[in-house]
Amino acid sequence: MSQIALTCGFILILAGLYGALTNRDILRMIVAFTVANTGVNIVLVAVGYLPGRTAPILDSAVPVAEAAQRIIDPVPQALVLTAIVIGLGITALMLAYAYRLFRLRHSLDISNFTELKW
Amino acid sequence: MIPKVLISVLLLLLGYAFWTLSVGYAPDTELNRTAAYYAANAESEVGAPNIVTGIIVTWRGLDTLGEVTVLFLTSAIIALVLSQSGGPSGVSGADFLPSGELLTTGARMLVPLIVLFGAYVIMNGHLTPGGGFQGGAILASGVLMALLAEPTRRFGHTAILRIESLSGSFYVLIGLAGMAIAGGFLDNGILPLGQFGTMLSAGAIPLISVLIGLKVGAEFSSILQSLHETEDA
Amino acid sequence: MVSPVLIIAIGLGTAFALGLLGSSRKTLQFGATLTALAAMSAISVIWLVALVTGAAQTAEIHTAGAVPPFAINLRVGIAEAALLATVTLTGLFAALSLRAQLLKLGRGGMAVLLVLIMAISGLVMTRDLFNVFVFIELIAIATAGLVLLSEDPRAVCAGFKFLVVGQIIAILLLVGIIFTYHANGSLNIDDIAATPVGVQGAALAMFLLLIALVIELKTFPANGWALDIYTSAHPGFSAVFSAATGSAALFIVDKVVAPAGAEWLPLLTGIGVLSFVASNVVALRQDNDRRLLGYSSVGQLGLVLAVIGQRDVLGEAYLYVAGGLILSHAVAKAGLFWMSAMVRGRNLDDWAAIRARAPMVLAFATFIAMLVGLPPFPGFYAKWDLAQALVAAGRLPVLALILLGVLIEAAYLFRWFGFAIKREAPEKGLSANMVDCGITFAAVIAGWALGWIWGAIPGQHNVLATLPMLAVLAFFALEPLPAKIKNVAAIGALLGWFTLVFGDYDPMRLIFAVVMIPGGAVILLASFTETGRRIGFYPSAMAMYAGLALLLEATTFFEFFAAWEIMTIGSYFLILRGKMSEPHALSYMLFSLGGAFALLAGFALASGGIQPFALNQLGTVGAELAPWVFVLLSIGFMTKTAAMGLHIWLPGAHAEAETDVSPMVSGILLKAGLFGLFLMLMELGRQSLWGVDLTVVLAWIGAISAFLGAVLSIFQEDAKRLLAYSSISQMGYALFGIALMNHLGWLLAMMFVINHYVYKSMLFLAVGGVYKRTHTKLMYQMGGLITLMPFTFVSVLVGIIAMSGVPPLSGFGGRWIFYNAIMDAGLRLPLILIFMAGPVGFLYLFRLIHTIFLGQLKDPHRQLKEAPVWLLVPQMIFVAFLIGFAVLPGMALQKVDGYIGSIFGDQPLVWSGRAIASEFGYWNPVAIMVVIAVIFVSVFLILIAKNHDAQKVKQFNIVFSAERPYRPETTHFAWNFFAPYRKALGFLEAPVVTSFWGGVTDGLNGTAEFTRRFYNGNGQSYAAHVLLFVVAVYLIAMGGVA
Amino acid sequence: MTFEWIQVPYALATLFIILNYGLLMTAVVRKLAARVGGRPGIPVWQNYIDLVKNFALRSKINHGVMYYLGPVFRLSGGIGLILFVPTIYGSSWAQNFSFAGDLVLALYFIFFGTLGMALGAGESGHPHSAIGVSRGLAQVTTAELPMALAVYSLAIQYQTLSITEIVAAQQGGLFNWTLFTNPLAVVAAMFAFVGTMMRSPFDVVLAPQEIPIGPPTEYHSAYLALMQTNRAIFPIAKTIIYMNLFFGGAANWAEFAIKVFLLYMIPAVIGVVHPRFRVEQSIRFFLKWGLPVGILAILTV
Repeated sequence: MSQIALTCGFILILAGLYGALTNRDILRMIVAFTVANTGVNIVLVAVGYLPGRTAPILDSAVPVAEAAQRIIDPVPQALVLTAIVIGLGITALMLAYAYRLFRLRHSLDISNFTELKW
Repeated sequence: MIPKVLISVLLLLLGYAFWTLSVGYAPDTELNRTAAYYAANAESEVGAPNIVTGIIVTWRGLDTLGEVTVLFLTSAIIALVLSQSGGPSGVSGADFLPSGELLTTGARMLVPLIVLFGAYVIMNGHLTPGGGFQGGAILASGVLMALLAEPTRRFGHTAILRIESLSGSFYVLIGLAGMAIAGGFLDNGILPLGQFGTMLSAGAIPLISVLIGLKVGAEFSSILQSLHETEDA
Repeated sequence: MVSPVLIIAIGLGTAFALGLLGSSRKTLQFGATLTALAAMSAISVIWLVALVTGAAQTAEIHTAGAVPPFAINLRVGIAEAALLATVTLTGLFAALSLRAQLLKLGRGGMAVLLVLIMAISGLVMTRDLFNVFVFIELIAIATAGLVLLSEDPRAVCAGFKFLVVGQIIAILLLVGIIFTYHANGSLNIDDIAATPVGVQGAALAMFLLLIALVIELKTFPANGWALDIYTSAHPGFSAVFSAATGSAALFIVDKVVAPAGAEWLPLLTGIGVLSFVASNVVALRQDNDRRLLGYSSVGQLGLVLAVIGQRDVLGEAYLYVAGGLILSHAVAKAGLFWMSAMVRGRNLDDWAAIRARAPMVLAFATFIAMLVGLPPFPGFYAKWDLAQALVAAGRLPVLALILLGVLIEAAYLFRWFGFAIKREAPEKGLSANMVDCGITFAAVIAGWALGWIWGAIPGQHNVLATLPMLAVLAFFALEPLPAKIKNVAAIGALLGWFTLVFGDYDPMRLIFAVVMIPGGAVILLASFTETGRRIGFYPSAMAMYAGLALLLEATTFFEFFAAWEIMTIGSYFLILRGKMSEPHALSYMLFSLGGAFALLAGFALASGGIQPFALNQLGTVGAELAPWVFVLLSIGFMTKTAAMGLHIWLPGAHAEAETDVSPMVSGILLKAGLFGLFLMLMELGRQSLWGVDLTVVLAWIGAISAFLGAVLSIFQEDAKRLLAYSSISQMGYALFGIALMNHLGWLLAMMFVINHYVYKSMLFLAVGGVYKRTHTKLMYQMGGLITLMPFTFVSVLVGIIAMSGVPPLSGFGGRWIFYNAIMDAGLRLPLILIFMAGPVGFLYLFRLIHTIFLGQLKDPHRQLKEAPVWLLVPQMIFVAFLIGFAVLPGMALQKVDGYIGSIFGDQPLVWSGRAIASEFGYWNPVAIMVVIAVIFVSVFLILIAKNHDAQKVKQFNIVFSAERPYRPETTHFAWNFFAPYRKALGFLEAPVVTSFWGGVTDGLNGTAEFTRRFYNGNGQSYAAHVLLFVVAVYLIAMGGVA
Repeated sequence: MTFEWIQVPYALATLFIILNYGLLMTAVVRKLAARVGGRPGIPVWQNYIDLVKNFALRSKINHGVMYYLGPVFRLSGGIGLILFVPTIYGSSWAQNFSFAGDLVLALYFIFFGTLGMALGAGESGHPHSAIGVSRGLAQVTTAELPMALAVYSLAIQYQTLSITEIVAAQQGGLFNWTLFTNPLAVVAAMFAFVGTMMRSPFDVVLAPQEIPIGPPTEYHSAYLALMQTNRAIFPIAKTIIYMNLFFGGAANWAEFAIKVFLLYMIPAVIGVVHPRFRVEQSIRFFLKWGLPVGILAILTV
C-alpha cells in the first residue's frame, strides 16, 4: 500500500522534474514543478501511514488511552501541510516572476533569458 | 534532442536512488517515539483532540509561524514584482466582458456560505480535521469567487493589509506571551486548556487558529488580487 | 538576559507590523526596520560577549513548553552567537546600503529584508530538521524578493533561475528529511545524533539531505544560478547573500554532519576542495567585479566546506579554524560588495577610481588580505592551524590543493588590486557617500579587530601585539604628516628597535640585523629627496622592516612564518608603488606566496602538528621526513633569493621599483632568504634524498644562478635591470657558499650578505639618481655623465671595483675566502660556472660604468645637475664603509668567524694583527692597500710631472677615421655593447624559465576560459547541472558509504 | 713574512731589471717576427727610443680625469702584479711584497690595470676604445677560464695557494715541475696564456686594421709612455706567474731570463703563423678546447 503511494510519489517527482527540465516554456516549467511538489507531498504522507490504523484524532472512536495503538503517525501530516503551503507560496512567486519576465521580453522561453553567463 | 536524452539519463539515475528508497521502505508497525509521545500527551499538554493541529500550532509552532511568514513574504514580494513590472495600472480590466449571470448570482449566493464554512473550519481546527490554513484557504476561495464574478471589483488593499498585519503581529505577541507566562515561545498554555474536546479548549489554539486563518485568508486574497490586477487584454 | 528567540520575534513582529504604519510614511517604516535590525544585532552581540567571557552558558531554548525532540528547540552557543552577530550586523548594514531602494519600494522590501535576516538567524539557531527546511525556504523566497531591488533588469532572470534551482533543492530536502525521520523516528538533530540509525535507506536519506544542503552552498559546478545573482543583484544585498546566507548554510551542513556521521566527511572534503580550486580557476578570466566576487565567495564556501570535512582531525581547533575562515570571508566579502556599490564601472580596472582615496585603498587591501589569509587577519591563523592538522593527519593532498587554490585566488585578487592602484582612474568613477563609506569602514575595523582577537586567543602568538607591528599601525596614523617628518620617524624607529634588540643576538643574527635594520635606516636617508606626503610609502616600508625585525626575533615556526608573510606584504606594496611595476609586483607576490606556502608545508611537516614548535628544534625532525622538509624549506627560501628557475619576478620587481625602494628590496630583502637558508642548514645539516646530497643540489642551483644571472645581466640595456640580474648572480654566489657546508663557505656567504647589501644599494641609489636626472633607465641613451655627476660616478666606480673583486676593495676578500673555501669542498664541477661567472660579472659592471658615465655626452643632458644630495649621502657612507671594510675586514668578520667555528667546530682562519691566514694561503689587506696606494701615487706623480700642462679638449676632439663626428648618438658605443658575446653565447638568453611559467599561467587561463563556458546562462541548464552534480556525487558516495 | 724597509729598494731593483729585460725582449721578439716575414725589422733598442720620445712629446691633450688616470691604473697594475709575486725562488731579496697576498691576489690584481685603462680609454669618448674594451673583456672571460681551472687544480694538487710554496714543491729536478706532475693543468693554463698575451690569433682586441691601436686610442705622449712601459713589464709579470706555477719557477736570474724568454716565445710563434680570430670565434675556441682540458685537470687531480 504505502509502497505504491511512495512509488507514485516518486514517479510524479521524476515526471515533474523531466517536464521542468525539458520544457522551455516558463509556464510549463512552473506547472511541472507543481506536479513534482505534489509527488513530494504524496511521499510525505505515505511515509506517515501505518497499515490498519486511523486518523490521528482523539474522539469517541479513539480514546486517549489506546491512541498510541490506533492512530497513524501525525507528524508527516503536520509536515505535509507546511510543505504544501510553502510549495504554493513558491509557485505563486514563480508565476509573478513569469509575468515580470514576459513584460521584460514579451517571451516566455527560458532560453531567451541568458545574458547573464560565464 | 540530446539534452532530453541527457536529462532522462540523469533522472533515471535519480529514479534509481528513489527506487532503492522505496524498496528499502518498510512501514512502521509501532508509532515511533515522537509520534507516540504526541499520541500520549495530546490531551494533557495541548488539549487538542486533533493531534495534527496540536502539532502544527503548538509543538511545531515555529514551523507554522514560518509558514505564515512564507505566505506573507510571497504576497509582499508579488506586490513588489508587479508594482515594478510597469504593467497596466490597477484600474485595468474595466473593459472586461461581464461574467455570466449565472456566476454572478451563484457568487452572491455562495460567497457568504463559503466564508461561513471557512470560519467553521478555522474554529474547529483543534477538534476536527481542519484549522487555520484550511479555513484561510477557504476564505480566500470566497474572495477568488467574488473576483471572478465581478472582475472590475476591487477590495480595499489597506483593509487586507491591516488584517494581515494585525493578525501577524498578534500571532507573534501570543508567542511571546507564551514565553512570558507559559512554558516557552508559542506555548498554547497561556490560556487554560479547558474541557478536552470542547469548542473553547486547548488553550490558545483556537485563538491562534483564528489569527492564522485571518492571516492566510488575507495573504491569499492579496496574492489573488495582485495577480488579478496584472490581467490585461 | 533577553532570550535569543526575541531575534526571531522582533524580526517577524516588525515585518508584520510595518503594514500598520501606513504605506505613505516610508521613512518611519525604514526607521522601524533599522531599529528592529539594530535590536536583533544588539541581542546577538550581547550573547556573543556573554558567552565568550563566560558570563553565560550555551542557551537551550525550548518552544511550546515541551522538551526536545518533541518540540522545536533552539540553541545559542559561541559559534551560533558569532554567526548571529555576523548575520544581524550584515543585515543592519545591508539595510543602510539598500536605503535608496527600500525607501522607494516601501514596506514590502523592508519586510522582506527583515524576514530574511530573521530566517537566517533562525537557521543558525534551530536544532530541528524540518524547521531547517522551513527557514531555508523562507531564505530562498526572501532572496528571490530582494534580488528584485536591483536596478539591473537582468536580476529578474537571475531570480527566476534561482527559484528553479530552489525547487529542486526543496524536493531533495523534503524527501531526505522525511526518510530520515522515518529511519530515526525523530526530527531533532541532536536526538538523531544520539540514537544510532538502524533502518535501511537511512544513508541514502541522509545523502539527499546533505547534498541538498551542500547545493545551498553553491558548490561548483552546480552554482550558475548563484553567480548570476551575485552579478546582477544590488551589492548591498549580495553582501548578505554571500556573508550571511553563505555562513549560515555552512553552519547547517556542519550541524547535520554530526548526526550523519564521520563517514560523510571525505565526501564533503572532496566537494569543498573541488569547489574551492575550480571556482578560483574560473575566476581568473573574470573581468566583472561582482561576478568575480561571486566566484570568490563560492570558492571560500568550498574552502570552509573542506574544513568541515576535516573536523575529525581538527579537534578543538575546529571552531578556531572554520570560524576564522568564515568570519574573514564574511567581513571581507561584505566590505568588498559595499565598496563595489560605490564604484560606478563594473570592470575590474574601473576600480582605479579608488586609487586617489587612501582610506579606500586601505580598505581594499584589508579585504583582499583577509580573503587570501595574510597576517594579521584570522584567515592567516586558521590557515596555519589547518596546515598543521592536515599534515599531522597525513592529508597532504588536501593541503596541497587548498594551498594551490589560495594561490590562484591571490592571483586574481592581487591582479585586481594592481588594476585599482595602477590603472587610469575613470572620470567620476566613484560615487562615495557617508553611509556607504561608513559601513565599508565598519567592515575594515571589524577585520582588524578580528585579527586582534584571533591572535589574542590563548596559545596563539598575536602578530599585531608585537612592537614592530604596532609601529606599523602608528605609521598608518602618521600618514597625514609630510614625508620628511615621517622619514625621520621611520629612521628613528629602526634605530630605536636596533638599540633595543642587538644586545641579545649571536654574531650571525647581528650581521643580518645590522644589514636589515640600521642598513634600512641608511637607505631611508635617500627618501629625504621625496616631497609631499608620499601616502602609503611608510606603512608599507615599515611593514617590510617589521617583518624583517620579527624574522630575526622569531623563535618558533609560527613566528617565523608570520614575520615572513608580513615582510612579503610590505615589500609587495612597496614594489607596487613603482610606475610600471604592476605586473612585476603581481608576479613577485605570487612567487613569494608560493614560496611561503612551501615554507608552511615544510614547517607543518617538520612540527608534525605540535604547536608551538621552536625553530631550534628543527634538527629533531625524523630522518625520513627531514629531506622533504629540507626540500620544501629551501624552495621557499630560494624563491626569496630568486634562484634560477624561481627568479623571473626579480628583474621587473627590482628594476621598476622607486629609486629608494630598489635598494631596499634588493640590498636588504634578498638577505631574508639567505637568513632562512642559514637557519635551515644549521639545524638540518646535510640531507640526501634518493642518494642525492641535497646540499650539492643547492650548490648547483647557486652556481647556475651565479653564472646565468651574470650572463643575462650583460645583455640588459636597462641599467636597473642589469643590476637586478646581477643580484640574482650575487645571491647565487652566496647560495653556493652556504651549500658548501663548510666554515669558509658560510663565511663567504656572510661576506656576501654584507658586501652585496652595500654595493648593490649603492649602485641602485646611484643609478636611481641618474634616472632622476635623465628620466631614462636605458644606458645607451646616457653617456659622458662623469663630469656632470662626479660623486655618483665615484660611488659607481668604487661599487664595481668592490663587486668585481679586484683588489684592494672588499670584494677581493670575498674572492680570497671563496678560494680557501673550495679547497676542502668535495664538489668541483659547479665551480666551473662560478669561475666563469666572475669575469662575466666584470663585463656587465664595466658596461654599467662606461655607457652611463664615459663615452659621449648627449645633447639633452648637457645641463644636468649632480644627483640630489640626499641620494648621495648614503652612497658616500657606503663608499667610506667599503674602503674601511676592505682594510679592516676583521671588524665585521672576526666575530662571525668565531661563531661559525663554534658550529663546525673548526677554526681555519688565523687572525694575526691585520693579516689573515688560512691553512692554504694568506691575505694582508692593509699591506695590499698600502702597496697599491704607494705604487699608484708614485706613478701618478710621474705623469703629473710630465703632463701637468695637458690641455683639456672638447668633446669630439678625437681621431675618428679621419673624420670628426658631431652626433654623440653615433659616436657613443653603448647599445648591444657585447655583441660578440651575444653571437657566441646568446643562446643562454633563451627565456626557458619565463616561457615555462608563462605556459603554466596560460594553461590555467585556458582551463578557466574553457570551464566558464559551462555557465551558459540558461536556467534549465543550471537546473540540469544541479541534477548532474547530485547524481555524480550519488554514484561516487554510495560506492563508499552505503 | 712581514715587511721591512729594505724590501723597498729590493723591489725597485727587481722592477728595474724586469723593465729593461722586458723592453729588450719585446724588441727582440718583434725583430724575429719581422725576419720571419722577410723584413729587416727594428733595432733592439727601438723601445727605448720610443719611450724617450713619448716622454719628450710636447703636445698633450686631456679628455678628463679618468682619461688622465687610465695609464696610471694601467702601469700600477703591471708594477703591482710584479711586486705581489716573488720573482726568484730562494733569493733573499727578489721576493718583493709577496707577503701581502697569495696567488688569489695576483690573479685578481691582473684586472686592476685592465679596468683602469678601459675606463680611461672610455672617457676619451672614442668609440673604438669602447669597442676594443668590449671585445677584450668578452674574450678574456673565456680565455681566463682554463687558467682559473688550472690554478684550482694546482692548488688542490699542492694544497696551498702560496706561490712560494708552489714553487718550492717543484724544486729538485725537471720532473717535479707541474708540467710533468699535472700536465693537463699546464695545457689548460697555456690556452689562457696564449689567449691573454694579446697576440694573434687572439689580438683582435688591439686590431691594428679595424681600430687604430684599440683601447689605447687617443693616448699619446707620457700617457702612451706609461703604457709602453706597462706593455714591456706586464707580459713578463704574467709570464713569471706561469713560470712559477707550472715550470718550476726560477732559482736565479739566468734561469729566469731563459724561461721567461721561451715562454714568451710560445704566443709569439703561434701569433706569427696564425691568422686572427673574431671574438666570438675565440670565445667558442676556448670553450671548445680550453674548457674541457681545464675540467679534466680539476677532475683528475
